[in-house]
Amino acid sequence: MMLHALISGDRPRSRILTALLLAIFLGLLFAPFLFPGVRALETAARISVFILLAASYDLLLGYTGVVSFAHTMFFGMGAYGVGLASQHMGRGYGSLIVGSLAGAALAAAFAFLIALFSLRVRAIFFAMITLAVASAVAVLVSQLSSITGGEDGFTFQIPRALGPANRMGEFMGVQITGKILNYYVVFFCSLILFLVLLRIVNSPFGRVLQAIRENDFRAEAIGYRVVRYRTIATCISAAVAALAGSLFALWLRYVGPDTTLSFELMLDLLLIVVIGGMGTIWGAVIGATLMVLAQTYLQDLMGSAAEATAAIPLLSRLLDPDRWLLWLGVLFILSVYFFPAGIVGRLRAGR
Amino acid sequence: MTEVLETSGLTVRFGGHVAVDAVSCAFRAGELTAIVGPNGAGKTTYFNLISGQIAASSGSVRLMGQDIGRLSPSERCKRGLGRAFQLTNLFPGLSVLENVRLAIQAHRPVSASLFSMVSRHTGLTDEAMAVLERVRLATVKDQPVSELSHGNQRKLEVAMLIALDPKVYMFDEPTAGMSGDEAPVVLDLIAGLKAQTDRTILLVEHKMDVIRTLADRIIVLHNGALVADGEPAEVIASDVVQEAYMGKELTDV
Amino acid sequence: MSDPILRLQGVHTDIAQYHILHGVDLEVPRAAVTMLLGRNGVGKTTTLRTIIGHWPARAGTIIYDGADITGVKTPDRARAGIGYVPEDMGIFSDLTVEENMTLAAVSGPLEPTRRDRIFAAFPPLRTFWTSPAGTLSGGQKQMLTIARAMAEERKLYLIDEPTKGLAPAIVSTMAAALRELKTMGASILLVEQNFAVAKALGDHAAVMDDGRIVWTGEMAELAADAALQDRLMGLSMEGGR
Amino acid sequence: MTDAPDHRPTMAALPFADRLARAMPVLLVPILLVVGFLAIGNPSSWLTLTVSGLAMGMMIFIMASGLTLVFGLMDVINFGHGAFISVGAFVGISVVLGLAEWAQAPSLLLNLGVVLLAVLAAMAVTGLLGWAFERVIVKPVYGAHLKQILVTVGGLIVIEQLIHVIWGPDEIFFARPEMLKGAVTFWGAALEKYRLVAVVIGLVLFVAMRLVFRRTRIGLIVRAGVENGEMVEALGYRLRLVFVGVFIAGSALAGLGGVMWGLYEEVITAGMGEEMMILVFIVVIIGGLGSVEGAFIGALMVGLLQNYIAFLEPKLALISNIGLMTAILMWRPQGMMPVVKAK
Repeated sequence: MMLHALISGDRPRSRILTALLLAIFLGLLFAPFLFPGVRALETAARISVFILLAASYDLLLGYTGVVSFAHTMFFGMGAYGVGLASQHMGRGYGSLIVGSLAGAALAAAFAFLIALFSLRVRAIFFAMITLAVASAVAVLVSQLSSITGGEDGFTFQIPRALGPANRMGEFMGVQITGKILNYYVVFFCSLILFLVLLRIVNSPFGRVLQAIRENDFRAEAIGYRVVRYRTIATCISAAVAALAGSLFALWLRYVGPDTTLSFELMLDLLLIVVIGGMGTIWGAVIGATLMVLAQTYLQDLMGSAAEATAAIPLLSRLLDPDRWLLWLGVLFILSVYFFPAGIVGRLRAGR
Repeated sequence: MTEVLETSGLTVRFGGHVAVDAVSCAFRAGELTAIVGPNGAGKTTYFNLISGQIAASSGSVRLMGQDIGRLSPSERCKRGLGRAFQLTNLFPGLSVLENVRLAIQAHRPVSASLFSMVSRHTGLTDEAMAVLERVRLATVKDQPVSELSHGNQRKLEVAMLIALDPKVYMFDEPTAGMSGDEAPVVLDLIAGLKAQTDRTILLVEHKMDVIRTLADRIIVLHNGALVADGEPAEVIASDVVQEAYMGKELTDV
Repeated sequence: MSDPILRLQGVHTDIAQYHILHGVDLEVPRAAVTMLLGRNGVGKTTTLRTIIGHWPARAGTIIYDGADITGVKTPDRARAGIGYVPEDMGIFSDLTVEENMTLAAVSGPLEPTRRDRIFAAFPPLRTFWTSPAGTLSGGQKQMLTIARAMAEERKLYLIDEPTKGLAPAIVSTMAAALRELKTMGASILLVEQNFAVAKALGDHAAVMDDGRIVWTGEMAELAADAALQDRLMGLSMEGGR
Repeated sequence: MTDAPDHRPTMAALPFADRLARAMPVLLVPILLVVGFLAIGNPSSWLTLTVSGLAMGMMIFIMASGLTLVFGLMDVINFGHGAFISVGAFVGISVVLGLAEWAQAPSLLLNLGVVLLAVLAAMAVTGLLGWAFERVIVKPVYGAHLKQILVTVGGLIVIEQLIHVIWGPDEIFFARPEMLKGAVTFWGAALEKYRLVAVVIGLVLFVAMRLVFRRTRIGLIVRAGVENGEMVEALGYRLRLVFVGVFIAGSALAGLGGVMWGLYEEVITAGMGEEMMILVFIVVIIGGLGSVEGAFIGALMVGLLQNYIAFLEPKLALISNIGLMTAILMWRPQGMMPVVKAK
């Protein structure tokens, strides 16, 4: 019953899916103990953040039917918020909180303005305008290097308790450091925000969003102010993306355009949501986990494959680890055509 | 009897074409008014003007004495104008129950509730089920609308309107495209609504037998203008209606 | 009706999930006006759109001029000699009247004799020859649609409610033009709500109800029988002429 | 019959305000030129900036025209359009680099020959690619905007990655052909030769496009198809063929724009098309989706404004386009010359 409330009654509705989700949850929960090593923890933290980021994007793309290319811009706002606050206010929890909240507020305000201009005309405007605005902001950030550190970004300090230097003894044979503590901050914050999103999509408000996605004309005719609902969804989605950005910055202790603002990141996000399954928050979990794992480990595999085929000119280039986006792009196109409901939709249909 | 809905001098032009031409008409509570006229007479456009899908060039629409001519469709609906569409216009990917529940929650603050679970609002679900029972769709409540038969979609269309519980019901050819045995179900539903005496019902319909049995009053639109208004029998017999429907004799061709 | 220009056999058409035509059987004789009548929403427009190919027929066959065109695409049906005047007129309002006419003459430049005949039938088109069609009045636009159909020799015309929403005087002009089209030897399938026009123009009539043809015969026969009209169309009301 | 035939002309003369509102977008470019002149004050600087602004605007227009037309005709928005820009640049520049001897020879004829070959190669390849793209990527998703956006973005990713596979991961620097280097002085203003060439090519192309649209049957079909494609088919034209033709032509123009932009910047990257797409989208939005004339005016405004602002207030140049877009959308939410669909 308690669990039912936690997941807002939105069951995975497929045995395999349930098993996968449970495995991901437990894997992340016990990551420091199950998979020791810096790289594994790095991957786990990244997965946590990207699940949240993808879920917030799905609120817009899958549930409201609005395509945005500015989601990483909001992500970046949260990250830079924490980074700049920590830099200027000094290391401390206050900086983290102020930075996160300021980032989220700025993101929501920006989302509101963009929505104001584009959503009342046609949905396709929104996609084009967000693309334009996001790229302008990305350029602005790399140009204003005195504030943002430009292309290189900047590192900053977080509370000592969360740093690797803080050693708190051993547990289950694993040395507990501030880094692990930091991981759990990231993990639990992501988890809580994820559950909040899950609740939102299963609330009366969330149903209205789905109705608008299905038939905005009729939604308006039965008394829903479509633009208002779309705008609110855009703002919530942007604010949560910013908070995900804050968590990411906290984990990396660094912000820079490549890790938070780049168009490549935006494409990754699109791939995560579409391949995982649009219109179901669980899709974000599956998609993000797969994506990050692939990014981290598949590239190694491709690297060795490229070496093995080094003699064959074109093939080795196609298998170059840097070209993995090529294969993902192909997978993405196929997925839009043949599995528009993504992995989750596939699993549910095959139940 | 009070006038619930009133249009005065309502006009809309598209380019040079006057689609609705200074229509002044009042609709009273408890009355079912049939709106008839040949194709292209401006009936659906008149509906669109009242429910706000298109903006009038001039004239006013008043609901319960208040001017609603500048409000958005959603705002007009909130104030009590319920509209069903000629072509079925539902939320195809959502379930039947969800469609009706969305209509029920439309005018309640609960729609803005972000952090409560839909399944906890059992009151809404019960109300939706009651409406579905009434239109005999309860057995298909969990089906996605896109999988319903055409007849059931038309019924759901009526159910959405009942769920909105408006002061004014506007039906635009509710039996269009229905087979002979499906239509009576929908007409029965409308007759049932009429029995709730305080409701105002506007009905665009072509089948004269339907009009004769259901309507308290007929208004006739022709080339966008209101050309007749009165008791069904008297209007149907009038010359002006004959002419609107049959056309003038063409003496010179 | 030995060799009709058009024959529909058991045609079913769906629009999205709606099953609109439930097996239409219809023959359109050559060099005559066939009226397609019936209440609103019985499938008259859908029938025309199925014939020109805007909606595909799910079942049944469409034989035009001796050939099965059921699977043929719209442009090829048009090039085979079917002219279509839709209910919404379908004029190109950004283009001038002249450009509309140029486009309508598919196989080559508009012949001067044809143009003059069109000008004679519809004088306003000469006046507004170089104006954007969008600035014409409703009646003038309707003239343009008929004129466009006349821009080129077509064997069969499908015309959807050409007098809809027009003032009585223009209705007469339109009827005269259609009559001229007929004297030029064309076959016409005409959807019309104005029964007087139908009576004045039609040679044959087919009445539809609920996606089927329920009656076919001579127009004169239908026009003379008020009870039949009432039964078929519910058009003629008590006290009708 | 009693009624007089209603054959009187019914076209009312438009009130002055309406006519002004209609002409307004056309007046914006001259207004911008004048305002720029007043703000800059120095005639020779103004002339230099204007030429480079016009050159930039023309190149953006070349890239944008195909995109907006494809949208107008078939309601398809191609987010992968930028990939054609990059491909065009890489193909064209490869030709220039392959014919380095001709390109670096001090002969105008040889230089122009190289450029012409580069342009032809680029347009041929991107045209062909556009044809394949339409068949494989776009055709299955007509009428579904969401899927169109997703799938064409997928196409963009794949083509960009393929550029890396073929030409390697790094950017390519190169020099313009000899005779296109340097500047001419005119009224004390230094005007880069290449920019003048770009302006001329852009103008010629625009005039040619207009002629095609206004004077030829195919142009009429396209214009009519933008308004009501179904009726065009009912008259007997195979709109599908016309559309594929426009898609190919639009892709080829993107390729042409890519070569021109590459020669302008003297460096090409796989991501350049993606960057240009931002400007292209802004231009298409402010022009009004589907309007070629709107895109032309929008492109010139973006080019001029960016150059003027870069001179007046460099920090603002980055956001000048966003500002312009915001201003236009506040004035006309659908863009300057929105295309009205009949349906």
